[in-house]
Amino acid sequence: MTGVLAYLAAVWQVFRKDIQVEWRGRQGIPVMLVFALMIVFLFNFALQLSPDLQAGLAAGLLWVSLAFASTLGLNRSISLERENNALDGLLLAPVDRSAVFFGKALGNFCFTSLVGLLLLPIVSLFYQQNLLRLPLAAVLLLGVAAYTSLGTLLSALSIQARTRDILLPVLLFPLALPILIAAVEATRGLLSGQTLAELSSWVYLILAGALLFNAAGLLFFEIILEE
Amino acid sequence: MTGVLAYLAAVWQVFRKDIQVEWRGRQGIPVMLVFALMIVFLFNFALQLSPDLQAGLAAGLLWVSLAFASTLGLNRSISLERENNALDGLLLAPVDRSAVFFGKALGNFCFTSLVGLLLLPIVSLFYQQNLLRLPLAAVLLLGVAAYTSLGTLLSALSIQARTRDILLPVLLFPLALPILIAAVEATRGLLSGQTLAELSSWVYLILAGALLFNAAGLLFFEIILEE
Amino acid sequence: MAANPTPYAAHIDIGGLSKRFQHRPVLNGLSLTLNDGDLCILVGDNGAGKTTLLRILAGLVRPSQGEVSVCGSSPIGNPRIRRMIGYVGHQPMVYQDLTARENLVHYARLYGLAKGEEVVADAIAAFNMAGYQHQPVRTLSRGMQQRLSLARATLHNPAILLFDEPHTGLDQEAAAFFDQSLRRLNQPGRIILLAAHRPQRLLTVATHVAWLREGAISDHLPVTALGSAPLLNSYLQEVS
Amino acid sequence: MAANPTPYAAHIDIGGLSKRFQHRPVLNGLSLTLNDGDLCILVGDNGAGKTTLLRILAGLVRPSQGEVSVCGSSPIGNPRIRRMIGYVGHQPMVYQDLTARENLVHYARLYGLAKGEEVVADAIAAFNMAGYQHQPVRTLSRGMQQRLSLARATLHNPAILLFDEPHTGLDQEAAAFFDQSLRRLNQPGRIILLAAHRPQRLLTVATHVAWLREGAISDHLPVTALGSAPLLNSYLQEVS
Amino acid sequence: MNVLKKPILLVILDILTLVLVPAAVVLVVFFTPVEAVMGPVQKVFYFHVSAAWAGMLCFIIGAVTGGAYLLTRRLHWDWLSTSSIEVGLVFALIAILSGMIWARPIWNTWWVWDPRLTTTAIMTLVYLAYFILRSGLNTQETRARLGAVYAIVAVLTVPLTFFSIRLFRTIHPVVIATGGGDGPAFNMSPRMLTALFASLFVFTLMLIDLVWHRYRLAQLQYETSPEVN
Ligand code: HEM
Ligand SMILES: Nc1ncnc2c1ncn2[C@@H]1O[C@H](COP(=O)(O)OP(=O)(O)OP(=O)(O)O)[C@@H](O)[C@H]1O
Ligand SMILES: Nc1ncnc2c1ncn2[C@@H]1O[C@H](COP(=O)(O)OP(=O)(O)OP(=O)(O)O)[C@@H](O)[C@H]1O
Ligand SMILES: [Mg+2]
Ligand SMILES: [Mg+2]
Repeated sequence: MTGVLAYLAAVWQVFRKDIQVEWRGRQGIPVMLVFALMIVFLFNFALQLSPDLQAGLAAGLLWVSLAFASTLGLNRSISLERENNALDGLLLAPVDRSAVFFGKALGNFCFTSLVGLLLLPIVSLFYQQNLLRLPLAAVLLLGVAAYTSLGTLLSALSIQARTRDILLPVLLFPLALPILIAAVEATRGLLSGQTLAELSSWVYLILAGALLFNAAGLLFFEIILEE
Repeated sequence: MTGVLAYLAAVWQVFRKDIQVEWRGRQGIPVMLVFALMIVFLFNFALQLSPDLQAGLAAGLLWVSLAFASTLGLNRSISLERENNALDGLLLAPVDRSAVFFGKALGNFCFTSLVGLLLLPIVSLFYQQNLLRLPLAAVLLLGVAAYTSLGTLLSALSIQARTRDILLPVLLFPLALPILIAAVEATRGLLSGQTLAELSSWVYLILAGALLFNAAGLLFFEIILEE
Repeated sequence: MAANPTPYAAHIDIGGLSKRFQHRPVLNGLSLTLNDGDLCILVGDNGAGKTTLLRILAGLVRPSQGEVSVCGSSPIGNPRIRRMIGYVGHQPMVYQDLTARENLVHYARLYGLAKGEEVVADAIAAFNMAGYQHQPVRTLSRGMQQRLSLARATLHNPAILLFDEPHTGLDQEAAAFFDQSLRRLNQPGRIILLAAHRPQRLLTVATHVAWLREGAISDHLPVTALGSAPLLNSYLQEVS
Repeated sequence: MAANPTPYAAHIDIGGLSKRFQHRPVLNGLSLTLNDGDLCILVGDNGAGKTTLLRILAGLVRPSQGEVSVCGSSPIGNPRIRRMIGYVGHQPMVYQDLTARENLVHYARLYGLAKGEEVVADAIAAFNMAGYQHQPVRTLSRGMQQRLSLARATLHNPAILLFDEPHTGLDQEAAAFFDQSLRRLNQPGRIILLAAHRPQRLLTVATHVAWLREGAISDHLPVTALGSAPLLNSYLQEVS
Repeated sequence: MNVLKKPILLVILDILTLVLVPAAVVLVVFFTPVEAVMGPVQKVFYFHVSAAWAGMLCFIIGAVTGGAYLLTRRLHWDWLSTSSIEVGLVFALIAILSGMIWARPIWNTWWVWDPRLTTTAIMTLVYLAYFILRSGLNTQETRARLGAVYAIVAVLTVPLTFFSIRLFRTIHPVVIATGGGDGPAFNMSPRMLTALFASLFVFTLMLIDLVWHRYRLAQLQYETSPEVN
């Protein structure tokens, strides 16, 4: 019992420290948000998406921009640990390394989902769709949970490579693609009036991803981080 | 005269060192290429672009994926200088700092345009368009030159910020958008059978960008890099 | 930094330890035993493998071969053992954007220290960091960061202390204070292993000296017995 | 490292130099003149501003106020002056992925050294780096990186040498070699300014000592005159 | 301290602005004709155009004063530069919001992906990024120096936004054009023109007033709070 409490305390402490750093700089979230907005605009322009098509696109653009923005957040979250070898400090601490994983993943989840929730009204406005619905927010949170836990795992892999600054997206995108597709499909379905129940297969897919990736973090984070 | 030669020698030496690092790791260019391809696929999936539409999209996707991939390269190019404070070493050297700018920009130009040229046949294949044409390659090189020189300039800004790892795209994308749009338009025009002469206004826009951004580098790099 | 940090005796036992990077062996069949109460100075040329050895003992690097036991268990993947280790490396291992104090509080919480705030306040006072405790680490000078790193590593009063060139960047006053702390820290229930290049100043504090040469410990003897090892003695005295 | 590196005399003149970070003054009306042939040791507590002063002299940091002249010009934005400066900082300033030798060759080319390859080969031999000259810097130990940094800074035989705690991480042999080099480097036509925390070993080599205190140079005198400055003398001797 | 004292010129400007802004509202509401096709919504026009104008002017001032900082290295110029960019950002947002309010009844949507609208939005993002950049930098001097460089490069988006209606095909009308755009424009009566120029003038006054206040705030911030960063 005290073991579980100590474990949760460790998760909480890792998470809390990330919040503290973010609060100190107040940079990560604005950067992510602006980046997401930028992608929405960039694509519209560069791909000259035709107006009639745009309704169906809202879901796709929401997730693509969120995925990119989230990658920035993931990168920052791990590069924070790299400077001054702060990660070694975490590794020295008498806490399970999987607790470090969950702490980092929790932080990433919070930042990305905050950005996602802020995106909803904005995308609603620009694409004449009402994305401000509860089931949609639920799908968003679930999708972000799956994406960021995978991302946290892979970011720990990527910083050990020589190209650490740029490797993460290359590792993350292809592996996250099923999750992203499922999330886009579920969102699109919700927008076209289907209920969550009708879209349950997509939702289960995302849920399975979230569980799997967190399990992978639990199992492999220790192995990934030893030198 | 010897002044000019020494200047060019410095540009060449900065450039050569970047090539050397890239050659040693053989990592940057593959990562960029894979990332660009990934974006092409990701968008196809996530945005469910309809097949009949795809023809017109080839130009947009080419440039969007190239822009993202290039950002990775730009980030790596500058983070190389940051580790171990290698940048200070460059700043101490008895060379004009604008020579450092041109050296770095040249390196970035080469890497990104290599990736761009490699993308041409691949995108051709996937979108049933022949992108392997000389004028198109010319537009590609010109667009990349403008984009990477702006990127080099901004990357030197971004590393001085606390969020250095993630700031570059937020600074770069909106400012580069005009160039990207012009490049997309020119490419699209070429694909739909227009000649370069007919598209001259776009080409001039890109050219103006390339000149302006290089001039900005010449003028401001010294100022940007002093502490 | 109270007395007797662990209920049982501190102990380090290394047998046949090898570490290769690529194929190049850095440590090659190294054996070393440190007993409760030892304050052992680790000397050796640049690139001898001191940092590698300390990182292996801290559980940060997995050995290629051989046995490493810290208080009876391997330090790899063992939070209970990690709890007993304090390690000061070449890097300060702190967060640039947090202040000195916030970093210490973070570590205190991570180690689950009961009176975290108090311990941190003590450490700040001890290492004379009060003047800049609220500055972000980013803005601290090298010596200030080194003090912070020392404070961090000793915060949880560990039984095993691993110091990698701890005097780096410290000014006279801080270095003297650190030497005194060493004297205070060196008690039953604790082992201190300290890598240093100019250990002369420490010879009055230390109990043992170990010489890392060609991947193994070529000499390991009490400071009092230094006279009987002319080679090591001359190595230590080379320049003073 | 041949004789007389510059046709004219080396000279450093600092007048009323201030440097503030935010509002906090670090240097505050500092004045210091160094003349041709000086080897001046800069001492001061952690956070006194030694690194800041050296970086300003190297042209890496712009002062908030005051005059800094190195051989007659400001070091900021002046490649001709930069050519005459060699600076060793807390970081090695080399590329991780290149080997030690490649880094040196890169610098030799950047400085447009005529016999680059030769100079590099000499430096590698001098700093005893032959054994690992083909290893990427990433894999070098701290002391090895410091040697590389020293080699890099002296490669172009500069008239002004700025060393920030150059002994950091060097083993006995390398430190002794560096002290000898200092003796050799200290000639007419050159100024050496060296920040150190434990300068005792250097007092036989140095010509001057400067004490940085509260943002200004409180004492600046020849080593031979140290006897007449009891405060500085006791600061230097505090612990030995 | 001396900075606390409000300059007399600023007081006059305050009063002028306070009087003239309501006057402009009154002028627009009561003295301009109701446009035939669009009805009363069209009255947004005067403020829409004025806000867009004021925003762009601010960005240009920001670039020019940024350049002045780089030349002189006096922090005053930087305060002026950030102040005008901050005020410009507010005006740009007003232009977008008022445009959206106008668009809703006449284009039947809040937003269309039209080049003028998109470039305006992107210009806004460019200047949002300016503040993100600044907030990530650690000292006054770096903020000033890099902010100035960025402001100068960023000002390129201003002419681009301005001329976007000429570069691209768009449904957003061209007014100041000599050749005229293809968009659905309306004919301006002399009274409309007068009101437009009046509100342009008032917005310009307001801009100067706001920038001045923001400048004083920056100055006070510098003098009073030695922000430990
Ligand atoms: C820098 C940015 C902008 C400038 C300089 C600008 C300028 C103008 C001008 C001069 C007109 C009057 C045209 C005429 O009467 O012929 C106008 C009309 C209009 N603008 Fe803007 N505008 C800007 C941005 C926007 C934005 C961002 C929006 C929407 C969100 C917008 C929505 C409109 C609408 C709906 C009209 C009326 C169109 C009509 O008469 O059919 N504008 N704008
Ligand atoms: N990641 C690595 N990859 C390859 N070789 C490495 C790596 N890390 C260390 N080495 C090599 O291991 C050897 C020992 O390094 P280590 O850092 O342990 O030396 P050290 O005794 O601490 O030296 P110093 O006194 O200079 O700090 C060196 O030859 C170094 O090149
Ligand atoms: N970027 C910065 N921002 C704010 N303060 C800084 C910055 N860099 C240095 N300082 C402050 O300037 C002071 C002097 O720092 P400096 O590194 O010059 O000291 P030092 O004499 O080299 O100390 P040490 O002996 O520890 O290396 C310190 O108080 C430090 O906190
Ligand atoms: Mg070491
Ligand atoms: Mg220092």
